[in-house]
Amino acid sequence: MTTPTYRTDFPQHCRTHPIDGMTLVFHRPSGATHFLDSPLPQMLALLAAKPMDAARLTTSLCATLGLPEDAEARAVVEARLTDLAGIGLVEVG
Amino acid sequence: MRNEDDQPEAERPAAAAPGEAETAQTRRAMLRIGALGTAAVVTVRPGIAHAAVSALTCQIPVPQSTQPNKWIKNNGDVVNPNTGNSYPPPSQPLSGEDVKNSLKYGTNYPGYTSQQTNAYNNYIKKLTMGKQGYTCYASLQSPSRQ
Amino acid sequence: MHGFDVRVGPISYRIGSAWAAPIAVLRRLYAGYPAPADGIATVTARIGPPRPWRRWIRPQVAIEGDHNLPDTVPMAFGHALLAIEMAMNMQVALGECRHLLIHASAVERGGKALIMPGDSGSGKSTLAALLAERGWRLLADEFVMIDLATGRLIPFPRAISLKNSAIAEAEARVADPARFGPHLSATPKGELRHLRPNAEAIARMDEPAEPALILFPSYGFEPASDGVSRSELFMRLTEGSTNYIALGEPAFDHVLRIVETIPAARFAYPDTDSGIAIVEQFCAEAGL
Amino acid sequence: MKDARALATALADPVSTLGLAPDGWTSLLAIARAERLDGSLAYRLADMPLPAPVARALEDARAQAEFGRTQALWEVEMARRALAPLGIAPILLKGSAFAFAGLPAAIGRVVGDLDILLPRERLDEAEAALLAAGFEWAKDDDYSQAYYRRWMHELPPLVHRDRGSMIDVHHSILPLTARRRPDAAALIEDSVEVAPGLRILSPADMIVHAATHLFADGDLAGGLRNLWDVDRLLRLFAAAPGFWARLDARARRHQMIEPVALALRLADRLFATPVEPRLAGHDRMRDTLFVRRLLARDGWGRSIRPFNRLGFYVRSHWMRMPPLMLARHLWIKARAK
Repeated sequence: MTTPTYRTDFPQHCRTHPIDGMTLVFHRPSGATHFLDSPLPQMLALLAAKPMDAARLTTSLCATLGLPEDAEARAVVEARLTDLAGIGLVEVG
Repeated sequence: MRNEDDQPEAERPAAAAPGEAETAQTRRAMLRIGALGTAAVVTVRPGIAHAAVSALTCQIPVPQSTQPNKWIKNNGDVVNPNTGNSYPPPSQPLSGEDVKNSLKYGTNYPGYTSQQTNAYNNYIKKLTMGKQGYTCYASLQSPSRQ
Repeated sequence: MHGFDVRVGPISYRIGSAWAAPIAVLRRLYAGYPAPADGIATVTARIGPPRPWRRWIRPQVAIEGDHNLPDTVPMAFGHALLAIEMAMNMQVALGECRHLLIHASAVERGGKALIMPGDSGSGKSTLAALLAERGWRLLADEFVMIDLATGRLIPFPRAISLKNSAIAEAEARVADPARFGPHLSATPKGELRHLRPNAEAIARMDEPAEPALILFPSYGFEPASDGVSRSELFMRLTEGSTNYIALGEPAFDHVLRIVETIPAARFAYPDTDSGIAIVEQFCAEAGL
Repeated sequence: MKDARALATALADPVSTLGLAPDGWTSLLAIARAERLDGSLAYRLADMPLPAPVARALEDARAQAEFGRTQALWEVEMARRALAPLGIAPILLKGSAFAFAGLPAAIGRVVGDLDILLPRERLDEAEAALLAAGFEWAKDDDYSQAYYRRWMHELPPLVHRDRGSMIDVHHSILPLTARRRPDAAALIEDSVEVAPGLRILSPADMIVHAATHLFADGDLAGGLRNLWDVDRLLRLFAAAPGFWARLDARARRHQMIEPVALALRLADRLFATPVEPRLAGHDRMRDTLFVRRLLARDGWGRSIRPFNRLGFYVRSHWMRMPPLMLARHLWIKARAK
């Protein structure tokens, strides 16, 4: 089974607003309001540009943030992808 | 809302050498140790009508009334009687007032030991929507949700 | 069923009780309030026996109405007035979907409103009640309503519920004893007494005000004050609201506008007098 | 206002509300809210000349219904996302189906839980996927788990950990213990795709399913709202040629001819729904018992006619399970009180 690809249409169907270094989001389809702390906005931007699997997203995220790519970074990306899928801002497959 | 100072000791970043301050800052951003504590996503949850019905007049049955003759383990799980480190449940549902005080100030439930109180509170913290007592528990917390 | 219709701000209640006595007390407490417009109450709140026999045998009082909550416990008959208040609150908390609800008290001076959010025990009701005896106009105790068309605060001046030590403080400052409800003891909230807002608050209940300052009071600590970040203010206002999510994007817009434009702070105070002094100082700085 | 008849009349014939006295309006609103039909009523009276307080209250009810619709559609989407990777296309039932397919029955309707129907052999995979997606058992005690899996037509209800929403996963539309045996495979086979990965029942099956509520859930809680669904659906579907014949055939196929006939008669009596007389059959004495139960609500919104209600409550369990089980079930529920 190939590793799942994640994609998003963020920020469509959303109202976003920067506040205290975070991104405040009103998501119209769910009617929910979320605070997104980094690295979520950066992850969403990368996925909006090109759907990717977790490995490739980790690579481009670490490149964007100027961070060494390691197992811990991969774990954080995987965990945050689950969070984003949970609130419906990211879709699997 | 969790802020910096009451963050659990384990997650506090190690003091970075001055030269790496910048990377530490980005690493901190990466590991999202931000104003919202460790949660990268915080979703606004509706305040269950605590204003309408004072939390203090509601009650929380431990465990669900559909779970007769079960005991409560110290981590809050509902188990069969006499399971290792578990306790018989309280004979009466716990009042909102007692639960609020116990969660806030650590007071024991009247007539029960601190181990029993701790087990019951762990059970209560695992309550989710739809479970008996959830509305009462939710209204005890909001708005200062820990 | 014994009934009483009354309008409190935008809410036109039909209140019912299986017993006559609680309704008689409620009529006295809400003396001077208008009847529903066109004689049509659109919100039903009621108390009744949880079981038929509980009407006579060791009577108990269940909190009911258009909207109900599963976990509520029947109350003692002696606390029927408190049960009615909670039934009235529940219909607003679960039924109101025209104005954004903020769990707070509020007073007005010069057209500008001071909003004091806080859960029970923070002292927001006591401060509002006492400020209302010093020239401020009471707008709300428990539910502040924001008009989603204009962003202005719509008054909802229901009777203030004073608890424990606050009762004596209010009794010392309010001249007219008729404005007080009966003294309820050993209620789930401790000692309790209701105070009817003064005639001015009732007469001007349809006069909105402009939100200008938000203060989070904390009763019982040494005097201290601190800023509140915009993100925390957004969280505190929305999590404390029972209808923020149901009102959708307009509610998001208004809370965002509030946190971006209205100054907010929190302060601790050991007693009511120092609390009022701190509030007056904040208000002076904010131009209220 | 002695019972909910005024609500039924107002829904069926909005003009009838023009003569309502002030306290008549108050009672109508209280009854509509208690029966969770305030949204439907609000849309039915939308362009009537109304007193200002009523107009505002109904405007609010429409806004509330709109919010409910958004939530319902989001739950459908999240369930689709959880099940699509397994190649499972759930069949949406009741409110979620009406809302997603844009049927008139959806207008103003409060949508409660999300109900879906799956082939029985896909149940375990679906259960695992929903648990992975953050759903948890609402009733996780051994008795309920065993009871649902063995006797019921659905999994025990699942509640989402964060959203608090509830989903009921069915593999048939009547409990296994019920004497009548609907043909689940036929329901699935005749279902209609309304979007990639999402299906709804065929029109005739939708009516049969709505009628099962009158029969299977026996205690008729929410019965008036359910019957209003039947009225709205029939007025739409009956326009299609041959519909009544198809409904007759499907009702027989699912051994549901009497409940469907009963639903038609009750809809006719309460909402003057145009129905096929041969299918509805002649009125029966006990129809009146159903009508009294469906209208058992007073002007304060209180449920009334306790003995009538108790009769239907016992009947609902009797329908579901053989006597011995009923006694044990009621005993456990009583002890748990």
